[in-house]
Amino acid sequence: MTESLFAITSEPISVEDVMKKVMRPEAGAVAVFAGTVREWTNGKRTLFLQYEAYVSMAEKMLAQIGAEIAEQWPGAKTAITHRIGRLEIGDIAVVIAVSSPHRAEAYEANRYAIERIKQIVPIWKKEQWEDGSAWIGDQLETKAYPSGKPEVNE
Amino acid sequence: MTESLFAITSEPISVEDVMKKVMRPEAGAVAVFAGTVREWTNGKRTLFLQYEAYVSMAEKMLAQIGAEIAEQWPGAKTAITHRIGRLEIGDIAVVIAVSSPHRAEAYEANRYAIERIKQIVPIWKKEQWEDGSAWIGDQLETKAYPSGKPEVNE
Amino acid sequence: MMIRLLFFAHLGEQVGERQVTWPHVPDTVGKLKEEVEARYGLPLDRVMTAVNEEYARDDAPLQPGDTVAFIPPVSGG
Amino acid sequence: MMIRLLFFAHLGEQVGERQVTWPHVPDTVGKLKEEVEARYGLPLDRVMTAVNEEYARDDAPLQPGDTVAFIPPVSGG
Repeated sequence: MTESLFAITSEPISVEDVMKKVMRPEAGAVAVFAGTVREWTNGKRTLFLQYEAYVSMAEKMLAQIGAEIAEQWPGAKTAITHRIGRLEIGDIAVVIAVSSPHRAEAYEANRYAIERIKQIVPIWKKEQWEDGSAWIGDQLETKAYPSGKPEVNE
Repeated sequence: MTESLFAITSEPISVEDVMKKVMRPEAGAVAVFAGTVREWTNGKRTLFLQYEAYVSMAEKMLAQIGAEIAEQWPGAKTAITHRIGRLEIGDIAVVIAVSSPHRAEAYEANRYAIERIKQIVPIWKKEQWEDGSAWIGDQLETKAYPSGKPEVNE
Repeated sequence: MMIRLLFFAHLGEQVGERQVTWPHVPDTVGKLKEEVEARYGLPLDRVMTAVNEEYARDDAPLQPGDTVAFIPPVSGG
Repeated sequence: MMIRLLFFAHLGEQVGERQVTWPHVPDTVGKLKEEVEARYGLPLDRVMTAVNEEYARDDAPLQPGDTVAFIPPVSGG
């Protein structure tokens, strides 16, 4: 597994490897989020997923999220790994680990990270259902962007 | 490692083992919290910690927290393991894993769990500092209970 | 006609034992606390009590064979 | 004097290629989007654009050698 704090990989993700990147003596709390492939969504059965990324830009955007967190929650350290390629039901698609001296920041920063991933990181998933497939993101089953597009830093 | 969802152990905790207890096809999100032994607190250096538990009651109280979560966030599944005995800096003292169909509940329920642990689960830590030791909980450096005592279900 | 007492954390150190057999059965948890405070010189005002692994209030009754645990403010996590 | 275009997700499937060399350099991202919409019959109104791996607005200028990525609403996580 890569040593980088922010990585896109086509291999299964080890949660403990991602956690270890942020654990340190000055941190008393580590919040981890794992997004997994869910079988049922709104009564529709998923068979498997295909994730695609603009890898080089996606890693830069993950690092940007880490920098935003360090600015907003000083003392917090972030590592994120996102998997791409074909994922089966139950597979882990993304792991976010945030360590901090106290727990409140770890939870808050972790949740910030997943929301930002869904706004700015160029990764797409294609659902394979029993009765067809579709790229998610411009389909009816996803949320619309409040402003019509993700927020761009200007 | 024990198969039980709610466990007190004197062995090192495997985060992935705790996570696996709650992962399932209908869950798309797993939030995990790991509490680790921090070296510095308010400028004071910890050398190591000693945790003691009323084991049988602590496991019951952890299970009660899991039941409270299932009631408050239907669809959420919880596993908690707390370690006791001597822990070194960086060691994991507690792991809480909550899976749920969507991420908001997983985060919220996980945070609820750690707050409840600190209210009702009979576990105590003794800090070993460079210049002495003390049981935490009735010391000045800890918060007082808002009501003078943990909330009792009546 | 006796009950079993458990002392945790600093209480165990102050009493010098973690388990004590109490030779009679006070009517309530509150009465027992007064007796224990007097016997060991321990202030128990910030200490919770559990009877048979359930938190109990001072007016909870006691039965022979009960296990009563004295639980200082907890600090797990 | 050319730029490189990248198409992701359903755009890549609709264009039939994920990378395209564009033979001239429009003044702005907005102009390029109009040309690409006309060439491939793709609506790009909900599509973000990145120039050299940074999100760019429609009024951002283009230079020879730039890589322009068309980024449909993302769905990672």
